[in-house]
Amino acid sequence: MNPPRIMNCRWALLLVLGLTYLAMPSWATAQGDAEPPPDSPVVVVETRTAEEALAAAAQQQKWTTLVASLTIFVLAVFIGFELITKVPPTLHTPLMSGSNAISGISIVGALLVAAGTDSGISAFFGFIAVTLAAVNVVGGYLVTHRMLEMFGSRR
Amino acid sequence: MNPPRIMNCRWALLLVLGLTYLAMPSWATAQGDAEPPPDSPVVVVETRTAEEALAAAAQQQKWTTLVASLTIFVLAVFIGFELITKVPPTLHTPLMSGSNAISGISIVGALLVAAGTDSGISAFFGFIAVTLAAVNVVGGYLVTHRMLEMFGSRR
Amino acid sequence: MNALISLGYVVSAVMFIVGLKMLAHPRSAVRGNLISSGGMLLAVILTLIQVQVAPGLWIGIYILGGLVIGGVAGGVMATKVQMTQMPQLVALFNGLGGGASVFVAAAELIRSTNPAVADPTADVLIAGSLSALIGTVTFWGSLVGFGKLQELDLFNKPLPIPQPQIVNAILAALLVVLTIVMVVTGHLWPMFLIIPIATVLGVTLVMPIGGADMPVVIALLNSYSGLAAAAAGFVINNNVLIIAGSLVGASGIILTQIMCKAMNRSLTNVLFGTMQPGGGGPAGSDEEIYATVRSTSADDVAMILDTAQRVVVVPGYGLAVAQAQHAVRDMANLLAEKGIEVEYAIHPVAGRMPGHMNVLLAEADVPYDKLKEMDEINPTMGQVDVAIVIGANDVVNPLANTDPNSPIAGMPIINVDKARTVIVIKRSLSPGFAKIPNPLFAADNTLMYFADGKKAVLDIVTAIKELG
Amino acid sequence: MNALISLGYVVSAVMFIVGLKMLAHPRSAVRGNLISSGGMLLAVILTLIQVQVAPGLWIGIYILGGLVIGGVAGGVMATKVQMTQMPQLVALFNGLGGGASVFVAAAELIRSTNPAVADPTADVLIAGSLSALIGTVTFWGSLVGFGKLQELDLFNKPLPIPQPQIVNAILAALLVVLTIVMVVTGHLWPMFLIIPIATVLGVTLVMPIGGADMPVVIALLNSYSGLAAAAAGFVINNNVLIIAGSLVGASGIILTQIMCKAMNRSLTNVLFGTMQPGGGGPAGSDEEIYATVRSTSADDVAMILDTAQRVVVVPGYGLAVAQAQHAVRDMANLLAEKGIEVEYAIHPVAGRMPGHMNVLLAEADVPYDKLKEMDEINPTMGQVDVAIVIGANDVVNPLANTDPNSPIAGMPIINVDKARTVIVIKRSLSPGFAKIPNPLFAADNTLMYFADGKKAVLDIVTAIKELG
Ligand SMILES: NC(=O)c1ccc[n+]([C@@H]2O[C@H](COP(=O)([O-])OP(=O)(O)OC[C@H]3O[C@@H](n4cnc5c(N)ncnc54)[C@H](OP(=O)(O)O)[C@@H]3O)[C@@H](O)[C@H]2O)c1
Ligand SMILES: NC(=O)c1ccc[n+]([C@@H]2O[C@H](COP(=O)([O-])OP(=O)(O)OC[C@H]3O[C@@H](n4cnc5c(N)ncnc54)[C@H](OP(=O)(O)O)[C@@H]3O)[C@@H](O)[C@H]2O)c1
Repeated sequence: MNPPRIMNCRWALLLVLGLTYLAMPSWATAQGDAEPPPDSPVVVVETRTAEEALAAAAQQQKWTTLVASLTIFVLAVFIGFELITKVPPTLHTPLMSGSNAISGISIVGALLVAAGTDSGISAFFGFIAVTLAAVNVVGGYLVTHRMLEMFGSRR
Repeated sequence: MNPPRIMNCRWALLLVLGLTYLAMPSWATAQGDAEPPPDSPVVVVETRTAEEALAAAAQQQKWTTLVASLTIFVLAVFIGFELITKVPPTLHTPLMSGSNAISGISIVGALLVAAGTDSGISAFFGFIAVTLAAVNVVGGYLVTHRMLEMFGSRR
Repeated sequence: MNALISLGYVVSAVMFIVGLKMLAHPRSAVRGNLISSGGMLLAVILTLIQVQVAPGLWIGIYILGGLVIGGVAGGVMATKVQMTQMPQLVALFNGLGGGASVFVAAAELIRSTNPAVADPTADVLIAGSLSALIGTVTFWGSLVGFGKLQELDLFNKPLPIPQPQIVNAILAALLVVLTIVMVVTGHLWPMFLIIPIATVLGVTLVMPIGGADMPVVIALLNSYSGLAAAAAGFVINNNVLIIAGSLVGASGIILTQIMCKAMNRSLTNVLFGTMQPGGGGPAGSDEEIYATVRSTSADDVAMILDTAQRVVVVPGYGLAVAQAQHAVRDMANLLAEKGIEVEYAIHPVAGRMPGHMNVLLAEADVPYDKLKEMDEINPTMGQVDVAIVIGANDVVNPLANTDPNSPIAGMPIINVDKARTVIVIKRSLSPGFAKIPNPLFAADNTLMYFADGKKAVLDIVTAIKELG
Repeated sequence: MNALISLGYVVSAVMFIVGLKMLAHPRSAVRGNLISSGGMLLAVILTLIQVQVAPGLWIGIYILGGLVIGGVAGGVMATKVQMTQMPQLVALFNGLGGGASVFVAAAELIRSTNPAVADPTADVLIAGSLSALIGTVTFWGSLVGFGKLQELDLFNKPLPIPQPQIVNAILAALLVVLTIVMVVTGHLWPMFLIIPIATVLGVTLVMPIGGADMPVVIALLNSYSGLAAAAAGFVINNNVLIIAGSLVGASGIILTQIMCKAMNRSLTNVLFGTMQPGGGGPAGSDEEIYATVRSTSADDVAMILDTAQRVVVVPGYGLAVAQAQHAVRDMANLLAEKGIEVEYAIHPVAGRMPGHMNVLLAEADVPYDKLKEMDEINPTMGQVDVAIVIGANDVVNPLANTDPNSPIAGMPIINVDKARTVIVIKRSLSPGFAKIPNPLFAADNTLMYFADGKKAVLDIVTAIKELG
């Protein structure tokens, strides 16, 4: 049992390093750009200095947030790797279907897009996205539940 | 094997909820206070409005950072719980000693304090803290290594 | 308010983690799925609270309409589908999820490239195009997978392309170039090329893979759609997206590996070992191979069983098609009453999804301790008097061990040929999923019983009862 | 720059996680420890780069001086200590780590309550006083643990306090009140009360706990110091502190539970079941119990061994004291040459630290497959001809099963009394760690061989050789 786990662990490391690398361009941008993030509070700024101050603060915040996000990503990847080791074959299908349902979390993005847009076409896209994601989420959890119920009766 | 793992999982949940609760006062403060965090960039602010804007941005940042920290904390607690399950008794002592060495990470805090202070007494405290933490870290890792080496020879 | 919502997202992320953890253990799986769905509900509610700040009428209709239409559609599909079609359904859901991220990305890109709003930043563009790309590939790839699992003829023909690998490499390179162009110029137009090209890539990537490997492909595509969700989380700074996405991404990759291991194949072999339809079989036509096939009847089978002491039932996909699980359980009970020991040998990839046979037999209330895993039963196969193979084919095909060119080469099989007598119940000599002939049917100790699985078993039961 | 440092901290956190994971598996433990120490080095270097921005001369001397002095001291202690004293050393290191956080918290509080700098915010005050509090308790608690493990007499007397639990509860309540006062008023003075009270609490908490339970206590205190580090991380917004601290906090709690389970006790029982020195033993004085003890000699033992077929060696703390592991290995080899099967029965808490016996025997190159865990060997104890108990006492004491009032009640033991003949090698009839008599020594099938462990085994080897 030990060797494969250690292998997995190398795997995880490789993946993490690779992804960190992938994320590089994005942090480079974060450092270079000095514009306030779109969701920062809207305030009336009167002087150049104040603008600069805000910009600096925003840049710092953007950077901090990005590192925190990256950290969270790395930790979650670790947890994912740790949780799914030694699953019995019986559970492969429900697990696949259950994690497919979890990946339906993109419904959050869909809702935000559908609500946040002003242009007609992109709001409509948001509607389609919400619909598709809702099918994925509701259907996914239900079908997983149905599969698992079958096993439930015998233990 | 399954029931204890699930129990652990309840445990983890309880702990996490408890700690979230513990952390409450601190976020309440974060929400209420509107002063810039001590480490925000020092800028010359000229107008009242700019000050307010900065303050608002700082508050938002403080809040975001706190939630991110909390998330990171929760994820790391999960990883800690996951990693240390089913350790063979042989490894209990090295593991204890190794994780004691990791808790020597407070050396980072000690270094920051020793470097960052201006008052004489607190810098001296920093010195003592660095010394003690260094004993913990170096000694901890070395003694763990010595223990593990003993096992190493036979596999 | 904002504070509480962020904390709520953390709680929802924790629920996903706990749910996934419990889902990976048989006893807690049902509760795990419930907890995970609770996390999703919480996330959706929090998002609704968050966006409710200023919703116009239309937007409200869009959101609620989408949720209701999608939820009802998904619910109906999930409750109406038959057991045997669940794998297809999962593939379909996965595809729709991919489709959703395409539309999210597209909407976000349109919005952010709208000069009235703001200049799109490079990271929005990168993450947007990435998730559009992954989403499109997932969508079409999953649909092809759906078609293959549904055994639609269209999807089981080889592609009219000589070297799909090279084509895929070219397409992938094109996509990378287009993404770079898009990020550098900040224009939207490469999107209109990225989506069709990703569509083609999704199809050509999955088309050459055998349908038997679809579960692995779906798990992999699912893992990628998780990563796409995480990428989206980076753009909109939403931690629950990042956590749930990377959880799915990581666990999907591990799950893929575990599934490959159960089939004794490497991931590269699954993804790039092109399907060889019917080819590569042993020398000789079907007729030659099947020259010595002997067939039998219900009465003969009943007589053979009457003298047996240990019987092993090997179910396969045909059991699911014939819905013969209840009949089989009755037969086993009857034999047990006569003091004959009956066990079931479960191959990990028998049927069309992992655990398919366990689910079927559990439905018929077969006791759990009668189900033996392949590794457990193979060593004792020599002491078995009668092995009854019901609707299984590839999982008992000795070519997996003997013919290194066969598409199932290296897959561990249940060694029924070691049993004293083998009875194979199927409707004809036609091949199974892998489309290759099976020399077992012509073996000396094999008797073929050509009939529908359910009818055959019922007839055997009658015959046993007549024997007394 | 700042950017790179933050990313570096993430890498260091990942190294801690990977290191801890590998540390938990026998094969990868050594590498795991190295990786984890690499993570620590990286974190220290990053911090040095970060603070280097404006260091005065004094500050530089303080930092470098502290690192060098502490590093050298720790290194010397760690390399010079003997195997048998490692548990004490870990306790000491843990205490020093706790001490470090006290000084960090104190310095930070002094700085932040200095009106010239800034008003201290409530969260700085909370986290600061929390880590001062936990740190102080850890420091003194670990020192008491150190004293107990070192078997310093001072620490093995019961406290002159009638009800330590109640005293502890009062102290803890006081600490909570003081912390609240400090946070509400923003003044520093409660600190000067918190530290002495926490000192008393640390001592009274750990004093009543038996030395045998010290490893558990140290693991628990270690876990708390991890949580203190995480609290500090929240204050200075440093993710690596948060991650490493909570890793240690969580894994320490689990480790504590696992260790309790190995001793078959609950955590509450360990923490609050007060030590009963010598008391609660079976009725009767030592003299009555030991009335029927029979002693033996090297020649007799050699004769008994000569006719045996299966021999089990049960090592205990005395083996470590006598450093008899090499002699024992030689004896086992000699017996094996005569065709006698020799195995070692390892109790999980034999010695003074978990795994103590494994370490000792591994040092003497005893083959790994000869070491049997307690659960493995107990069922076959009835087929053992001779059980040789070398320097073990509590772990073979049948009172654990028979006397519910004994301090070791409920601890699983190695059932040597089931063997045909038991030979116990120790210097006298004096008790072991738990300070209770052992009826095994007076059992019908037990022979005592009173001598130093190493000398006894060497004499037995000579006697066997003389037998031919
Ligand atoms: N478990 C998974 O995850 C999974 C997923 C996808 C694919 N696969 C692949 O599917 C295959 C599974 O092997 P298998 O042995 O279970 O199935 P199989 O090789 O596909 O063979 C099934 C056999 O059942 C017979 N059959 C169909 N309907 C029947 C009926 N009503 N009554 C009686 N017999 C009937 C068919 O023969 P007739 O037409 O002559 O009756 C067919 O040969 C493997 O190749 C595996 O790799 C597995
Ligand atoms: N493993 C852990 O984690 C851990 C940690 C702390 C405490 N403990 C506790 O320690 C105890 C361990 O049990 P144990 O049976 O291994 O040891 P023990 O009960 O402490 O007994 C050791 C025996 O060895 C004898 N001895 C000492 N020096 C000797 C020498 N040079 N030659 C021969 N004999 C010698 C002593 O008797 P004489 O003086 O008569 O020779 C003593 O009775 C348990 O109570 C356990 O709970 C365990």
